[in-house]
Amino acid sequence: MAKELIKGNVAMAEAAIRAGLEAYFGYPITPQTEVLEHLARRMPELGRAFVQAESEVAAINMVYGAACTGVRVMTSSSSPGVSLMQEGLSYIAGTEVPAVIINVMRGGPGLGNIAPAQSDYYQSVHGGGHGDYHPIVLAPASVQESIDLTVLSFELAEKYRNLAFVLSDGSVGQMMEPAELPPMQPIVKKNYDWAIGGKGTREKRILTSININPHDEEIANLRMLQTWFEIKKNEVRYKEYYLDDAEFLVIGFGTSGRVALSAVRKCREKGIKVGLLRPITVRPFPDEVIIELAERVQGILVVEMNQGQMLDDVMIAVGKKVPIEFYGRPGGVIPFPEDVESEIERMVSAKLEIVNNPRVAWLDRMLHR
Amino acid sequence: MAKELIKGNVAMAEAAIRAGLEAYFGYPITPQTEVLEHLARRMPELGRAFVQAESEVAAINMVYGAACTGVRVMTSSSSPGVSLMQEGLSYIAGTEVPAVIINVMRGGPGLGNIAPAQSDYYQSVHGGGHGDYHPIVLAPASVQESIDLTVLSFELAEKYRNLAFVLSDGSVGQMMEPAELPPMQPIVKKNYDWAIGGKGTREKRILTSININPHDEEIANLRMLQTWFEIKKNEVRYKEYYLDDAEFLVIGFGTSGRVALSAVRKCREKGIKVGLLRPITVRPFPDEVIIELAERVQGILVVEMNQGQMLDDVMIAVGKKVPIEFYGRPGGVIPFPEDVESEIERMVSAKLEIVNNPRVAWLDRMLHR
Amino acid sequence: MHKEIMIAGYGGQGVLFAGQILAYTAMDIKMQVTWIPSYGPEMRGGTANCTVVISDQEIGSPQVAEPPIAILLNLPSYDKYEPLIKVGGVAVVNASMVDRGAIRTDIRTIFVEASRIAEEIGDTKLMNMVAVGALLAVLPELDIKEVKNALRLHLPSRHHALLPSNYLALERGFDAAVSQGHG
Amino acid sequence: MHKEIMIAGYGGQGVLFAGQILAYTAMDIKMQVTWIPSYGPEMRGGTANCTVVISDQEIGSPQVAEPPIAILLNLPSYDKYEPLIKVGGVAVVNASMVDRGAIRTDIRTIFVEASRIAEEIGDTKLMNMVAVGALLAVLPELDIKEVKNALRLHLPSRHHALLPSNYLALERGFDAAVSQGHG
Amino acid sequence: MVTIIKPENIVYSRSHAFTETSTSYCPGCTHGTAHRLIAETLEEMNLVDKTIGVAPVGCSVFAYNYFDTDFVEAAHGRAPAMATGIKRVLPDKCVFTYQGDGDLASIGMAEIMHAAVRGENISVIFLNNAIYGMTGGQMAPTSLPGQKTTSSPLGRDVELQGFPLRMSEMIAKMDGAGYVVRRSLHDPANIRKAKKAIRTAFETQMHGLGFSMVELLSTCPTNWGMNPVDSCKWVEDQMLPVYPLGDFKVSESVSELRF
Amino acid sequence: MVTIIKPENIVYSRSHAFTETSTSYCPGCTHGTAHRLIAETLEEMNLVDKTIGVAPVGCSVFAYNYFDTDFVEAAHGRAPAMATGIKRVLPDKCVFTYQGDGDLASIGMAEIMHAAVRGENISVIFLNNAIYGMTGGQMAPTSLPGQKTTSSPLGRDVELQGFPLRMSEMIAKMDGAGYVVRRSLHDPANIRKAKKAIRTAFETQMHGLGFSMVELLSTCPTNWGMNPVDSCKWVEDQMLPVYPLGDFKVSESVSELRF
Amino acid sequence: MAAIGWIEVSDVYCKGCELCVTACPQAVISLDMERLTHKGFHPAKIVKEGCTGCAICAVVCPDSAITVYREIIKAS
Amino acid sequence: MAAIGWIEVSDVYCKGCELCVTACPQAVISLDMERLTHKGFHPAKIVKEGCTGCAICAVVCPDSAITVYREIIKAS
Ligand SMILES: Cc1ncc(C[n+]2csc(CCOP(=O)(O)OP(=O)(O)O)c2C)c(N)n1
Ligand SMILES: Cc1ncc(C[n+]2csc(CCOP(=O)(O)OP(=O)(O)O)c2C)c(N)n1
Ligand code: SF4
Ligand code: SF4
Ligand code: SF4
Ligand code: SF4
Ligand code: SF4
Ligand code: SF4
Ligand SMILES: [Mg+2]
Ligand SMILES: [Mg+2]
Repeated sequence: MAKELIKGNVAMAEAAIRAGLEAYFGYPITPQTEVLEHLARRMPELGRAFVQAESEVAAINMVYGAACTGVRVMTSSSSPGVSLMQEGLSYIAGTEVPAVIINVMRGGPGLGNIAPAQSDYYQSVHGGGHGDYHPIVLAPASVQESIDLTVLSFELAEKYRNLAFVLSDGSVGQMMEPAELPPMQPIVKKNYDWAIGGKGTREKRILTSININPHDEEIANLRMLQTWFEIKKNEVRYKEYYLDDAEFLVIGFGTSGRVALSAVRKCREKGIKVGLLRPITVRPFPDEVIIELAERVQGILVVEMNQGQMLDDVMIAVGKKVPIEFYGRPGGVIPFPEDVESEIERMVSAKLEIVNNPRVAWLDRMLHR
Repeated sequence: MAKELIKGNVAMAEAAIRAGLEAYFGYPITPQTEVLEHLARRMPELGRAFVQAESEVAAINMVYGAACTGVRVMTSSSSPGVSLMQEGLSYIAGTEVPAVIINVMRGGPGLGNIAPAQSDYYQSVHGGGHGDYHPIVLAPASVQESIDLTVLSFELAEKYRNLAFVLSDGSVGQMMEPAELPPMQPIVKKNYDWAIGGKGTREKRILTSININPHDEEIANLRMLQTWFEIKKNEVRYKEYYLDDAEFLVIGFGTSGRVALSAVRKCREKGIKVGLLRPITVRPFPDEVIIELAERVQGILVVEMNQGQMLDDVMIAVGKKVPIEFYGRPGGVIPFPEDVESEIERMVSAKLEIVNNPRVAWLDRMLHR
Repeated sequence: MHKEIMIAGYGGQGVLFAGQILAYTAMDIKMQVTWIPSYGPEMRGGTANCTVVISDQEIGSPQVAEPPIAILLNLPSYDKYEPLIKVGGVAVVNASMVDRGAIRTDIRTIFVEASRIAEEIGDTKLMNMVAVGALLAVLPELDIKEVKNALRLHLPSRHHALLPSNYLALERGFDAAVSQGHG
Repeated sequence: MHKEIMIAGYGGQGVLFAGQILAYTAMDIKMQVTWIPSYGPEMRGGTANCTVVISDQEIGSPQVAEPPIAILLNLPSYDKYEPLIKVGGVAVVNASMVDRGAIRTDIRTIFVEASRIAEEIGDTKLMNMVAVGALLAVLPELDIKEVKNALRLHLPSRHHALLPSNYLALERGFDAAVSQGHG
Repeated sequence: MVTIIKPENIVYSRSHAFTETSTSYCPGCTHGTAHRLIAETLEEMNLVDKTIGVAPVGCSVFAYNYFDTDFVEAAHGRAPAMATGIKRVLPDKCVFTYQGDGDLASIGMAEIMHAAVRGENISVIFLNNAIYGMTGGQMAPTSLPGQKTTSSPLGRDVELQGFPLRMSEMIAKMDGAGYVVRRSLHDPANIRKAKKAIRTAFETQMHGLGFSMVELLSTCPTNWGMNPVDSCKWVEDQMLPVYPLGDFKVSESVSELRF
Repeated sequence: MVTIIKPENIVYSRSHAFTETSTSYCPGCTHGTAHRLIAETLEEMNLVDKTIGVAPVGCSVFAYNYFDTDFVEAAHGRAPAMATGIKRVLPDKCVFTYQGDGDLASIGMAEIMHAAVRGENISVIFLNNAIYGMTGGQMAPTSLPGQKTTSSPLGRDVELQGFPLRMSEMIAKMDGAGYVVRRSLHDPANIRKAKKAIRTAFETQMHGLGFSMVELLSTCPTNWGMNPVDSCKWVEDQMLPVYPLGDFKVSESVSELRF
Repeated sequence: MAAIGWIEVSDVYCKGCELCVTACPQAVISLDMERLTHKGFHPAKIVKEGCTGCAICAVVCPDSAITVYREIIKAS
Repeated sequence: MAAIGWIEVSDVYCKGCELCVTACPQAVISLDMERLTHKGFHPAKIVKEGCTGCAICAVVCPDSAITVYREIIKAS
């Protein structure tokens, strides 16, 4: 297929269709609405299910229902809408049925604004819903990745009977870039041995998230964690840039990783030996490669569009082995490459120390800009 | 006041009343319902506001409304219900109005069961709602603490215009213990300079979580983080047991911390030099004392009723300086002191290593019990 | 001192109150105490149980894996909990609702015709107090006088007319146990 | 090569499309390109802007703090963005809707009577293409032929009747800039 | 007598649409009666193999154990949304929700209203017992004025706690609703009528005639603090005046159904 | 002419219940008209000092900037819950919500219904413009059959996308509702009637007579793709038949109000 | 032509709620106070002659515990 | 007795929506195509004599942009 100039949101929607999306349930919210609008047109014309739900609460529970039948199903929203889905998400996770959720993040907390942000990292990655569960979370940094990761999210969700998030943001969602859509996949009727759909001639099936006996629930919990470790073993994905000889490491996902790349390039041009790690799967988190890199760099700069959320996962991975610096732009602000560039330069020239909380110095710098 | 034998849930409800609770909005859910039921009787007889809301979504938004007027207001729920509140919680945080939320945690994910659990730690402590925000989270381990921390939660919420959670569980909530209730505080009409209530002769006021301009939202975010660091400086609370000469450290909060205490005692009786740290404020997390303790112990055992959530905060604090072991009972199971005791003995006698993820070995042990 | 007592039976047999009265007694004599019920999603007359822990130091866990002491008021409870009792422990069993003997030989089992005795006193509802009385025979830490005291102090005054029969039930249970050589 | 172009004006002035046509052109000549609009909560005819980044390597940020190149189609946009343009940059300004001269002296400003020229061609909507044409005079990386090509390839075929006038608009804008000594 | 115990003489026996599991309902609770009517209807209509039930959160949370059909368990109040998700991808199957009054009329208000207004082609069996059974007897939106519950200990005060919600009447107002009726389970005659209504609801669905709902007045002996027989009487004396039985919406096409 | 420009000759001027901020609404959008009626009513009733407004999420999200009263900003759909929280602790104040049709009838369905059934003593101004304005023109539950929106690009198909929701008719069914009417903002006569209704709603509240709601048919020139004048015509021609104006509930005590 | 009937009550399902007892038009059902089911309920049973097999008991039984038999006796 | 009227349109609020133009029973209002407000709208203004001060324009103006004056002229 040839490349087209396509908007991130539309790209995810069309990619989902081509990956065999059979049902979509969603509710409008900026900056995600194009996903819903594209599917409002395309799904009915393909004879597939589309419902503009009455709310995000309803949407996620429609997803839950459809997911129980074993079809490829998805919803999309943006931050406040995803907060409303937390109960439903926990139910889906507890029932172990596959579903894809797109979150095109915006500035928060509260109503905040509609600008791009990354402050739902914790919510998505460590569970905004109750109970222990472990969603797969994929973070695209470009329109092409939005496409590829949407397709992948369906595959992973199904393979592991798990939630898969595409954790995008207003920038990637609203941006147009040349990108190539995958060919249309035929919809294959899968006969999952767990899906419901009328018992026909087989035994009846039940899908539920209840284990009224705590010991059964514990066993279910442990089984799900086992699956999670399997996912962690197989599915970690990330991108490396200029890491071979890097003395300093920048880590950023999605848009901030992308912005950081420009900065890293500029620094390389200036001869600074800095490299970039951009996690694609923010969950499973690429901690092993970070642990490895921490052995050989002198400092790590974590760049995020929030107050330091992935930062914690980096800190867990690294331990207090290498100084970790933080640069974050919360509330809907996108850092410009120049900003990150000067942060890198600061890191390279400063006498770095291993501190307990890199946010403290960062806040101080931000307040005294 | 004399001690009475009182149930954890009822104790929190009555303590809230005595602390000057002026409005309660909630929805029934086991194992929390006694809070609502107690207040259903008491609030109207005191001429205070009580509404059984149509849902947890409505309840938290009623709380939001009342909080904007500057009164002491509270809701209570259990895990699935708290998931439904995530959007509202993020709004309250973003508007910087004080509110108290009681979560009597139960087994999850999904509908799970109604047994005691601690698997909403991440949700409460690191934000299950969208956007960056930083609630205060207090974890009682006894009925007396349920009382004391409920009272404290109102004070802290108001002092910092923040969310304050009392993070209890089905065990503490359902348990009766002798405890002393505080005297009835008179309700004081506060004239906060931010509260709404009809402008009267002053300038109009607006309470909102919107900052449509990302740069304003960033400033608001940074200001809230600054407040948070203030909270962190002033309000860390924890309990220490047998730490003076401890060679091994157990860390557990709430019920699991309490159970661990029995185990630690038994081990002390056997001559094992083990001590316990029980965080009272799980947020702000007592990381400084842990960092300090990590300097002098040979191993740390984190005990939780989940798959390892606070564990991450311990790992961040410790930073791979000391081996960390994990013992968790997810899904509604309460560990018995004997279980923890044998975990301590295992830790003490094993050749401990610093590992990247203590959950791996733990899961292995659990699966091969 | 550290005593862990489980009480189990049908809902409606006064299981929870029996536990509470032990807890009140312990509280009044300035012991540490916890009481915790099983609470089920089915509030519908299934089995009920509660656990009381009495101790002279801070109580770690209100729940107990293997209770050393149990009051078992009906057959399903006896079937379910007999195997769990700690070796060397003691079970007080309502013989009126149990039609079998003890299986465990490594615990002491006190069979008391609690329901029958309660009926004799004139109120089958006092069965729980008969069983508690029997337990007191082997639980010297809680004096029967203190338990009566606790009843008087903590039973809502509108029920005070029932105090004498409650006292009697305690005594009859106590005597029944003693007469079997327990205590 | 790395060009960052901001286009701003009223909603309805074809701001977004002008940016897209530059993006299409870049894509067709196998450059890397991003286009991103400002999207507001108020979808109601306020100002609109978009940013196009064209580069020969992976583009880091689709957003630009200080655009080196800007097309500013009305006075509010000119007022707002003139101060932000990078030193040494260039601004194409729709002189028909701006009644003041340049303040900045450290950038090159090209005033084009884009609205008037579009009117002359017979369709005021072509104003955006006139401005784009003017920009092309100072953006040799994008050949006007390629832009025309892109129009032909990416304008939905139901609008193809409008191609000639679009071409003309581009040319007239280009010429206007050149005639002022730019390019 | 015993001579008549032979298969050919059976005039009534337990429905084959049930599993063998006995329910966890309290003695005399008419949740069981409602289940029986559903089971019999599914069996009669030959729908057991193609039905997917959606269980609520409430005393009937374990409904999935009792019916011999595929079943899912919804989040509290969200059964209509979950059913929508299922029905949209399996339009030929029979999809029904079974919901209590707290579930449907309180927390699930938005979902039931919107399923109805969308004309979602599902059937809803709505058990109105004027109380939250499962959580131990709190006030429901359907509790009667003055009714004492654990969260209205002095009796529901309509000024502070609102008025009983008549869901059937409201839902009937919606164009998407094909069949909306209220029946009661308190005596044999009413139980028979309830069964007829359940049949009509499922027929409505299987003929694609839109949203169908049968509201069933039901007892909660445990939380009402009455024996089962008195509970039935309470339905008759106290609930019927507030919740009149009747057909609130029978669309033309539904009224033409013959079965 | 200019000689008549003197204060004593003013027969109409901008309400003092407004701030000086000009609205962000599109030209000709009748959200502004509704605001004006509210402002004038608050001023006339002397309520400016004791009113708390609750703004929704929708085009009117910034309503708090326009009125010179205390204001809070609710989460999408939850304004009635937030208003409940405020009113319960400040029962003597005037608390009103201002909500769009997506806000009130879609995501906020449960909250509005329950505020009404509780007889919550608040006033709700409900702007029905048959579309999601703020997010750029998606279908609302109130969109008309066949109406083209960005999420019903071929026109609302009632079979798949449901039927228009008539909120006033439904809410009027509830015992807690004191005053529920529908008015329109498409011409001067109707605007005058709308104002009267808003006045009655606030009077209902201030007299403690229960829940009051005024549904206002409103335009969205931008997302309907029409100029303001045609939009008013569209309200008249297309919306009125689906949303008849009228008084759906005027409780006895409200009908006796004199002001 | 008369009908004679009989009912069988399943111990597995019967919860002794007495709804059938009250509903039986012939008043031939009572709870069996001699027996407890394994769940601990006194089950219903026919205690008198006169059952007509009308199945009203089964219609009210919430636990589907009753099987009803009926034989039409031709008037001789 | 006749009334003469006048309106003043605020540049700050008027958005040139033309609702007043259509609504004025005397048809005396038009948009001023010569002028743009600072927000870029052509504001409304009285363009003819005949305003009666009926205030209908103000009633329909969504932006509260119009102030209406009226003077009663006693029939001489
Ligand atoms: C989100 C959430 N909130 C609350 C609960 C607790 N809860 C379980 S069932 C129930 C109410 C049940 O009442 P109803 O729907 O009337 O069913 P019934 O038990 O009376 O049949 C509640 C509040 C829950 N499980 N989930
Ligand atoms: C939880 C949540 N979901 C979705 C949105 C996005 N959103 C903002 S306004 C709106 C709809 C507005 O429509 P309506 O209520 O009809 O108001 P109008 O703009 O038409 O006046 C939506 C869906 C949001 N802000 N929050
Ligand atoms: S609690 Fe009530 S509704 Fe629930 S099973 Fe028992 S009687 Fe039925
Ligand atoms: S988008 Fe529609 S509703 Fe919103 S302000 Fe513009 S015209 Fe009004
Ligand atoms: S079949 Fe009829 S007569 Fe026989 S026991 Fe049942 S109700 Fe009575
Ligand atoms: S109605 Fe059914 S459950 Fe109740 S007593 Fe009769 S047979 Fe038993
Ligand atoms: S006051 Fe009346 S006559 Fe005068 S301009 Fe306005 S509408 Fe026209
Ligand atoms: S109605 Fe108001 S805003 Fe519209 S043109 Fe007239 S004065 Fe201007
Ligand atoms: Mg109920
Ligand atoms: Mg609208």
